[in-house]
Amino acid sequence: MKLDVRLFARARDAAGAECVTVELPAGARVADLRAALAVRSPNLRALVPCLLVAVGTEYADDRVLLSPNAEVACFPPVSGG
Amino acid sequence: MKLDVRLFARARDAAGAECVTVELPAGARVADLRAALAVRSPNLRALVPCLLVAVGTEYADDRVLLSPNAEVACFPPVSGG
Amino acid sequence: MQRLTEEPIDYAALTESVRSTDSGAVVLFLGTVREMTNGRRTTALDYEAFGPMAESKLAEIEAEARRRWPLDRVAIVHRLGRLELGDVSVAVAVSSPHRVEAFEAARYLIDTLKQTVPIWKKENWHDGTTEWVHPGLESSGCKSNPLADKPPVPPAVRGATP
Amino acid sequence: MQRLTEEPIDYAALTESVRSTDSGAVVLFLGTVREMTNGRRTTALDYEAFGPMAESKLAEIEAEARRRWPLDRVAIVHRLGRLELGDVSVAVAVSSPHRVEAFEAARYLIDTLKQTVPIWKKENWHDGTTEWVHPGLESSGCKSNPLADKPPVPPAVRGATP
Repeated sequence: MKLDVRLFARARDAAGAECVTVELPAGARVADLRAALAVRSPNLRALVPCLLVAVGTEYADDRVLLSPNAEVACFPPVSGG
Repeated sequence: MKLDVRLFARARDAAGAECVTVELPAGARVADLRAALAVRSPNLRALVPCLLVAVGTEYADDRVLLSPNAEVACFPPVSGG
Repeated sequence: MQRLTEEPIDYAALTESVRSTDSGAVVLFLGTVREMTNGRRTTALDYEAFGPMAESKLAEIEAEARRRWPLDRVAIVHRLGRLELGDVSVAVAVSSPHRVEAFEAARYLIDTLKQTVPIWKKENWHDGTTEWVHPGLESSGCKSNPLADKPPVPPAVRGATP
Repeated sequence: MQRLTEEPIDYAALTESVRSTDSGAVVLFLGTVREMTNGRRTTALDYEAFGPMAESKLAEIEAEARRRWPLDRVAIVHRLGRLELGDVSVAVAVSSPHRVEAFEAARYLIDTLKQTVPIWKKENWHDGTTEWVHPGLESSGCKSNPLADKPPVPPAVRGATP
């Protein structure tokens, strides 16, 4: 399946794109997404271990299963306020 | 010596006056003022033990010595805010 | 800055007065006239103060707050006279570089104000009766006096005169 | 009420919106753009958000605050885009019958917002360089990921879905 991944803040700047598409096997989990992202965008590799992953509007840990229509976003730690 | 004592809130209402004058011997302390106040204004008697006493703009406990020109105020516990 | 006023408190102007580019945080506290207290309905409050002492005590608690926390600006205004439901009776505004200090100082200032500054409120109950509010004082008198057996300066502001 | 906006925050209107005769206390917190951070001079901040998730998380933390304290009204606004020195980046206003709850809830809301709501700021330093602020992330990467080994909902908002 193909997933569009939205990127924010330093992750977007490092990837040079607001959104990247990664190819994942059916049954992939968030951990697989991280690995695919590092391959897809080498400039993100250093950031990937510390990116937060959201599916829809919820944080998702590495064990969360990804569906083909998942809306996925990745970003470094937040700093609002 | 004669001291004018300013009263506030329920103490003023109980005494029926914003200010009462009490006669005290030289060397009198705040404790003596309390006693004199209860005699001078019987309606204050129930309140006297719990009045706060200020000399100038500072709280004064029962041991504080009163000078003839002391500016004295007596009032029940505060409730601002 | 501390002030007593008979006019409505312009808390927005007060808040503006503590903002600065040295601060990352502003905390504003407003006391407002609540309708219900322990199941009884209020229609208005009357506030009175022993003015000179109240201003002196407000200056002391600001000085003590500044000793305890690295504050930027502080502004405290207490209103006196007749206040209707919802009116602002007191406003405390504090700014500081970081938020923890602004929160702690604002809390300290209003807590200490309520304990030590000679201001009193009178309830005007909906049933037509009125009642001075004197915490710890029962209608029959009081059991203990916080000053009689203690040093002249109440504990909460003792640190103000080291 | 929670909102993201590109416009200056009208914190006075926000504060008015939480006042009510059911409340005796209002606490307002403002985050403002500070000039100096760890000895470095800022000229401006750029804020961006993952909008739909940020709004959802703001609603969650308001709901959690209401579960923890008996609050009357709550209003949270975060500004996005370019902010100059002294500008208000975030405003949190809370009212409650008594002051302790208003203070604690306002503190909880801003603390939790800073930990869990997907908003980021970029420093525009006086020396012309820019830098995204990502707490815990060093330039070389990060040592540990707060999400990788934990349940999907960060600890600070777990209680929001009991």
